[in-house]
Amino acid sequence: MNWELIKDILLATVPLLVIFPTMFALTTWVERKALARIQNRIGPNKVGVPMSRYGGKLSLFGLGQPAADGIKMLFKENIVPTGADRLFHLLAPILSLIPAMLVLCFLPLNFPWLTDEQNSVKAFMLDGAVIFFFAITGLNTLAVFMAGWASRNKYSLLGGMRAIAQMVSYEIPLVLSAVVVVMTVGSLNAGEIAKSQDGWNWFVFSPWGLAAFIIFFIASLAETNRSPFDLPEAESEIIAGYFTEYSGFKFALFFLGEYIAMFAISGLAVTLFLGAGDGPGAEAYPSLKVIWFLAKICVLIGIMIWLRGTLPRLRVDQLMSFAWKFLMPLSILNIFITGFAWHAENNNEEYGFTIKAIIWTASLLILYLTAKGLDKVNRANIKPRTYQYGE
Amino acid sequence: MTVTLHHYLILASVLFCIGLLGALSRRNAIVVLFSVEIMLNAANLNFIAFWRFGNNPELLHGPLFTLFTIAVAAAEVALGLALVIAVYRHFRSVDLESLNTLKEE
Amino acid sequence: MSFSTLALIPLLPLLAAAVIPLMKSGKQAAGVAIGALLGSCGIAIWAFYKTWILKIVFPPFSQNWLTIGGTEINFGFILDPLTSAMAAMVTFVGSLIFIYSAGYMAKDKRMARFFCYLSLFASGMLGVVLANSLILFFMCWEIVGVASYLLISFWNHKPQAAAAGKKAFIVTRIGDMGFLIGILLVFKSTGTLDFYTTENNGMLQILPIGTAFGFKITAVISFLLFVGAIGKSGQLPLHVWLPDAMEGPTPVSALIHAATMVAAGVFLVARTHPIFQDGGMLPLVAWVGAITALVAAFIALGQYDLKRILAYSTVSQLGLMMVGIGVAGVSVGMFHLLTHAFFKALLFLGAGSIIHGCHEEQDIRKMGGLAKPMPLTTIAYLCGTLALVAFPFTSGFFSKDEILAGAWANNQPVFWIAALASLMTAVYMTRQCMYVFPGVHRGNNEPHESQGIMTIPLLILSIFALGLGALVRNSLLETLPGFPAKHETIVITVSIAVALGGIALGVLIYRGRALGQAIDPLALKPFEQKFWFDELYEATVGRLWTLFIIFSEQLNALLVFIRDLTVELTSRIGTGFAIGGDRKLIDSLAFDGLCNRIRCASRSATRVQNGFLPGYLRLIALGAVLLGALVLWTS
Amino acid sequence: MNEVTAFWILAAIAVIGALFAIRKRNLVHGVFSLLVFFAGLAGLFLLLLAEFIAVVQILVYAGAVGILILFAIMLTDRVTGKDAFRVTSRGSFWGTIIAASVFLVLLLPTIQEIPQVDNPSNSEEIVKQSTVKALGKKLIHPYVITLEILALLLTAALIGAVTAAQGGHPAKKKISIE
Repeated sequence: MNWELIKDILLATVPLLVIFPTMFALTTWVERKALARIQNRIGPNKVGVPMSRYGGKLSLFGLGQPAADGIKMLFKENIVPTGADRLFHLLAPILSLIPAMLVLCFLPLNFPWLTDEQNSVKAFMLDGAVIFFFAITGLNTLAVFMAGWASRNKYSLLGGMRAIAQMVSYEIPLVLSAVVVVMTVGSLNAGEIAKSQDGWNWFVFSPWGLAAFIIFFIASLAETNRSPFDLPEAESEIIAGYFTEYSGFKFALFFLGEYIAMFAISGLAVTLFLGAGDGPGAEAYPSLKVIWFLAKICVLIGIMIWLRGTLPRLRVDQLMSFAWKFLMPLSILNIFITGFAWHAENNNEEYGFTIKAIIWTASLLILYLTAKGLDKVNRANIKPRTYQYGE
Repeated sequence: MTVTLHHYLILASVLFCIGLLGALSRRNAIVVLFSVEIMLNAANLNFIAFWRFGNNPELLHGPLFTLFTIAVAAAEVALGLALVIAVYRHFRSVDLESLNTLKEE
Repeated sequence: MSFSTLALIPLLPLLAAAVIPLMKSGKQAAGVAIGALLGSCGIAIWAFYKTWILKIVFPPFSQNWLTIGGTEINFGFILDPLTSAMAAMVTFVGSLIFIYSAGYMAKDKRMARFFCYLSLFASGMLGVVLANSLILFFMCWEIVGVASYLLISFWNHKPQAAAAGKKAFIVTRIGDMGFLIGILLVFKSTGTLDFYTTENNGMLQILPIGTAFGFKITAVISFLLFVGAIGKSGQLPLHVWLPDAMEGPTPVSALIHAATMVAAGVFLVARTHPIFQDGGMLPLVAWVGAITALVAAFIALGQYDLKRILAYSTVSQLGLMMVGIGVAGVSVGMFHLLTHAFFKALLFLGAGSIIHGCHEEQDIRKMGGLAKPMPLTTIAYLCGTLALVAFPFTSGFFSKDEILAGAWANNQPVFWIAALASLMTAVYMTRQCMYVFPGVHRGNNEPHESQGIMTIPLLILSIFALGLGALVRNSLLETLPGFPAKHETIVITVSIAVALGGIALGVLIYRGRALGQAIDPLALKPFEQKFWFDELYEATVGRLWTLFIIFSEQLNALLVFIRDLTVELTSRIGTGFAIGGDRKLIDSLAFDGLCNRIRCASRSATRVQNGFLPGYLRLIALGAVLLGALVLWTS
Repeated sequence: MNEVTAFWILAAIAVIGALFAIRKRNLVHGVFSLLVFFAGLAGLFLLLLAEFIAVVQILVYAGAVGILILFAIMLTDRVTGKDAFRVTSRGSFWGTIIAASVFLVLLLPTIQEIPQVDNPSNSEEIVKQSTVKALGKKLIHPYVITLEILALLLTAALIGAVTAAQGGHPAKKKISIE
């Protein structure tokens, strides 16, 4: 037995298992609170720490809500519909949680107590970490299908199919926008990608990086079924999509899996575009890197919550055509631009700032104009909605 | 005891024959299709095993060939399933026993 | 002249063929195809200039193409005088034909497709010409075959055209079979398929030693290669496809049957001439050529279809080329090939122009009097005719003269046959011209002259048809390998005599006749024995067939009688048995039982063909098992 | 916990997955067993130090092919076999016999002839050589034509699949939102 390795793995994974579920709990509270404020409500503010048997408690702005939710979920009855596939019904939430948890290992979190400075732990220093990330994330679709199919419910199946179509479609711009970073760094290794951005060389600070980041972020919203792309669980159309028939602990697992997936994909976005652990003071105090990393994830999650409170849901055809007719061409173009820019910058180093300025202006212009053009083309066929019986 | 090339070869032939068994004995065209996938994957295992235990690992023939095979297999599955669906449209069935129009009549 | 520049010659038309499907209109397609071929033509003429005028010797280009085990297969291009002359001819005549086609096909809806096929064809043919490796040669040869199939059956809504394409494809395939076996034999005995290489001298320098099937191996190889050439060049046993191929559009006829495809066979013999020489097969080549020349000339006399006459004429001239190679080496055969390409292309294009002008009428009995409405075409056509009949000092005269001289020196029977064929050539060409040009028009529609894009190539070609022979004779005979003979007086005398005599004969026979009115004026006239040969040629086969049918009918009657007898007898006996009370025995055992047994047997025989897909899969797997077991067992 | 144990576990996963895949009455169960088989095989690839191939295996097979087959199943009938319904084809006994004999034919030479390897490379060496970078360089330098042909093939297959599955001309009817 290789005790060193096991110790390393434990040191790397146990913190993940502590940090992210905690963040999940807090996030649910933050989300409810923030959405409530956006909608001019107050949100959860009652649940707190009870002080005595006969009333009187410390409410703490409702911070106890997640714990209460969790306890409620745990003790709710486990209902399996008649005619459902019992095995798959059970396996689906587990299968949805596993990939999300697994990919967390590949984030270059740089815990200070780990010796290796490039990555979280040597065992997870896969050469093709980024590809592995996408491969494992892709498994999520299977869990969704499993849940939808096993429930024996029309709405579930419909939601599951919607989710698969959406995830498969948005995976393409997601991967293509990540390719930009992989190309520039020349490695698929998450640690190396993180390291190459040290000292404020974040990829989001270049035009193509910015474009790729925006595409990536939009696609990751769709990948994690977040609003405005939450059609698979659109309650006004198909109840709750593929987890209509889930309750209790299984539902909690789905919920957890979804949020962990959000963290994971935000973590990947941070790794690829936002300089991973880089930030003020990170050079001097390497232990700050974890803090920065988590902080950036939190910011992204915050934006996601904000978007949920702001944007209405898309229609199915809009969703699809947005992925295939807008994001995909744009991300392919972005790859070409990156290639040209990289080539031009590396071959004309003597001109320094001038060439850089020209390339940046040109690529920004091209990307902006293409986005505009694609938008116009896509909207060409959209006419004002007419109502047969209205007016 | 160490794992040798033999282990992999025998494992691959077992997997291949399971796939073959599926292809030869099932009625559903889709099952036959994924039996064929099992066979292809068994062959891929052989490629990688020969590469790992072979003489010139630096040439990377095994992984490259497997990579190409996987891509071709993906194309094959896509086409195969499209054909199955086309057949289903036509016959309202994917049962290989009922698709007997090749019969000499 | 680098490898890549040389490779451009066939690649430009190939690229054009690839690009044309993207074109919107036929005009664009024609422009692309013509442009590409003109580009090739430029390069080819440049190459021609370098090899012939500057006399630079280029090393053969050869490159490894694929390696199977220890076997290396090369492909490459070669540039020697033979190649460059041929390439220049093909691209030049081809360009003119392309330009002509742009006019000829202008109204066809599928013009773009036509030019795509034409470009593909040109590219294949140029590959054949430039190939330095037998395998590349064969591949391009097959491309030529496919393209010719597509072109001949281009108007595939006509059943005859479709059938003709099929026929051309199948008949040439028979020859190709021999060719392929020959290639394999070459590879087995020399280990290389390159014609020339810089290091080990290539296939043509190291002639294989040994025997195969009890003959000298070079003899076998050259025979097999010659079979391929027979198929492609329409020599005697396999010439049947060529006249039928006239169903294709006329530019196709000009391209395939004048300048390029049929010349490929002759070119093959020329290219592998050393093997033929070593194997002692040249007399066979000469004899096959001579007989083909004669027979085809006779057949041509009895035809009424304008293009069909030219087709038989082509067969006949190809025979003469074979004679030339057989008796006097590459230079003489190639000389005739080159001159023939020009004047036959001219004739075909002229014929196309005539047909076009007569509103798609091909029957010469319904023509006549075309000299007045179509002056340019008439002049051009007459130029081509003069060259073809070897009128003194036209290009055909020079080349045919060399052939006859060589034949006189080496093989006198062949000489006389060739001379007779030449005479017939003159007669049938005169007959054709008499039918078409003088007198009054017998058709229904008013003939008109074709447009400039069609007549200009004709005029260019007629200049070449008249002048080329004198121009290139000396340099060609010096540069290409061969052994031209001394010109005896009798040869020149005979040669001039057959040409002038043939024309005179034709004029004498046909002048002042009511052509086209009589049902078959040829059969009634005093020179009918000439056509009697032709009729005999068909009548013998026909008679034999009739005889066979009569015999079969008799046999059939006999069999019917026997059947009736048997039935009668059987019914008698059967009735007897039935009455005898053992109906049960016969019905259940002998008859029904047998039937059932046969039914069972056939049912089990059809079980393999039962449309049961898993069963097919199992059979495949069973085959794999048996193969594996065989390998295990034998190793 | 060493290589041998890992091998046996993964081999068992792969074999059981494959067996279930071809034996399950319920097609969806079968597909998920197939995915288990793919995952087991990916593990074996990892064990053989072909890390990138393992990733690609998961990405392509588990991610793409699995979903594709699931879609095909949902588009055709007979998702779940009824108990009375026969899943094996007629005469599947002979199929079994043939498969077994193929196995024998494959097994015999493997047992008889032991291929000798001159100097099998140790694992560090192979890991050093089989990096993604090395693979990528190979794909760009000697195999770029193959790669491009493959890309063409995939495009053609995609178009072909769409055409075949569409079944003739797409519906002309235009759906308007009312």
